Amino acid sequence: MKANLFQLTSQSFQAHHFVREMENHAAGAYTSFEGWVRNHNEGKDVASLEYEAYPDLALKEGCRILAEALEKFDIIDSRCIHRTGHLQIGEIAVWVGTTAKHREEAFTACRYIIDEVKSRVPIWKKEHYADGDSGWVKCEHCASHIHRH
Amino acid sequence: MKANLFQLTSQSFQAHHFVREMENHAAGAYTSFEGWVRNHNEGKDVASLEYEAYPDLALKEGCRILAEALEKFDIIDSRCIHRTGHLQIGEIAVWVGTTAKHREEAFTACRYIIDEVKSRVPIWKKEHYADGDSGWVKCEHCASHIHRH
Amino acid sequence: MKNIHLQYFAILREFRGQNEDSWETTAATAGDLYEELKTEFKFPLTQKQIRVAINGEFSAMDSLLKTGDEVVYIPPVAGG
Amino acid sequence: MKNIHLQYFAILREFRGQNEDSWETTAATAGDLYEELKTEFKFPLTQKQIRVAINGEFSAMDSLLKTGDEVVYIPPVAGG
Repeated sequence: MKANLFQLTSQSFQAHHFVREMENHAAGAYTSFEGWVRNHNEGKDVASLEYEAYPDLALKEGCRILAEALEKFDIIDSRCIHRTGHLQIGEIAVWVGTTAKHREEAFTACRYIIDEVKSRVPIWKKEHYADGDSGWVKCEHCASHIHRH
Repeated sequence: MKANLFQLTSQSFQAHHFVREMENHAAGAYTSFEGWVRNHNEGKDVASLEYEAYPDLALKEGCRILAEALEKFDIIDSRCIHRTGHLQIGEIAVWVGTTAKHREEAFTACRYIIDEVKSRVPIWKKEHYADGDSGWVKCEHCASHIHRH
Repeated sequence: MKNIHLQYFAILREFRGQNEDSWETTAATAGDLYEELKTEFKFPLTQKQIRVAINGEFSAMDSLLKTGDEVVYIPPVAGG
Repeated sequence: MKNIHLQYFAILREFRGQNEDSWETTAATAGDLYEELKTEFKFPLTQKQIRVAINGEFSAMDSLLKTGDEVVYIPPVAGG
């Protein structure tokens, strides 16, 4: 029933369409996080990014994280949308939105969700560098092998 | 030169117009807070709100808070817009946006800014209750006097 | 006698019944002037509950006033 | 002999050179099967660096496999 609160999308999106769905007259605080594609990472110039997901498990795990946040914190609602596919610099890679009566809980829940999403949801990021090189993030020591392919 | 980063507005607004102005290819994290007008507060049904500002000093103090955030935290940009006048339930009373390379600093700065804005900027909130009563927030013990006027 | 320009906001505006005053006073400090106005208009806030701005900047309650000063007494704020 | 359906993602997909396999194996556990595939396709990750999902749920590496299981080895994730 909460299955659509965590979504994967292969389309570029803006967050405000999703914020409107969270409108609730009991909510006094809305907090959001957006991950934007940066033009550099760890000293390298990044040209673009690719996100690959294992969709079935990513949706399940994402929904579990949102359900945990609802249970742990006094929030009203929380949602998350994660991009897949090829992203250009400046595009939104992930959006998390939380609403609550009060800001303290909205902030804490929003932070919890993005931290958990980044560490638990089966989504992988490949950086394409300006110099033509590329690499899977969090898999640095495999980098020397990647180039054979 | 940073004078327009903290704004007061008497017009209803959506945050995404302002987010666009913060676009920056070095930013990997955007965090926002929005204060929404709730339909209740401390057990009372709220029908609408009024915000009154001392504009000169509110703008100065708001800009000082944003400058402090830039100095204290490793962020790229931060902005804040505060409504004045009569607001209906669900409207945005205040928006804070911060961008940074990394989410940790974006979250911390965003939280710092809204906390400081709420406690330092000369803006006052009058709640109009469903029962026809009204009162200035943070001025509860004066409430018995207000009704004479 | 000095002439002070006063602006009123929020609950103090409501008690005063207007937005501003051009006020003749012998009060030495911002705090003294507040006591004078508090008595005159029955302001419901004590000096400890408020702050004062003089000429657009937060100032101490024991700041000395001079003719032409713009003074604003600031009730507890509640933005956001 | 059991038949296992494998899906590959990210770096493991690249090393395998395709998205999935229907794989005949005598491996008892998910961990045993990973070692078999690692040798075959020169996967650059050790068992300690990955997780495994069986039939759409995270599972232990020592889970026993049976014919028809859907197995996915999960390299270090990096969403957001």
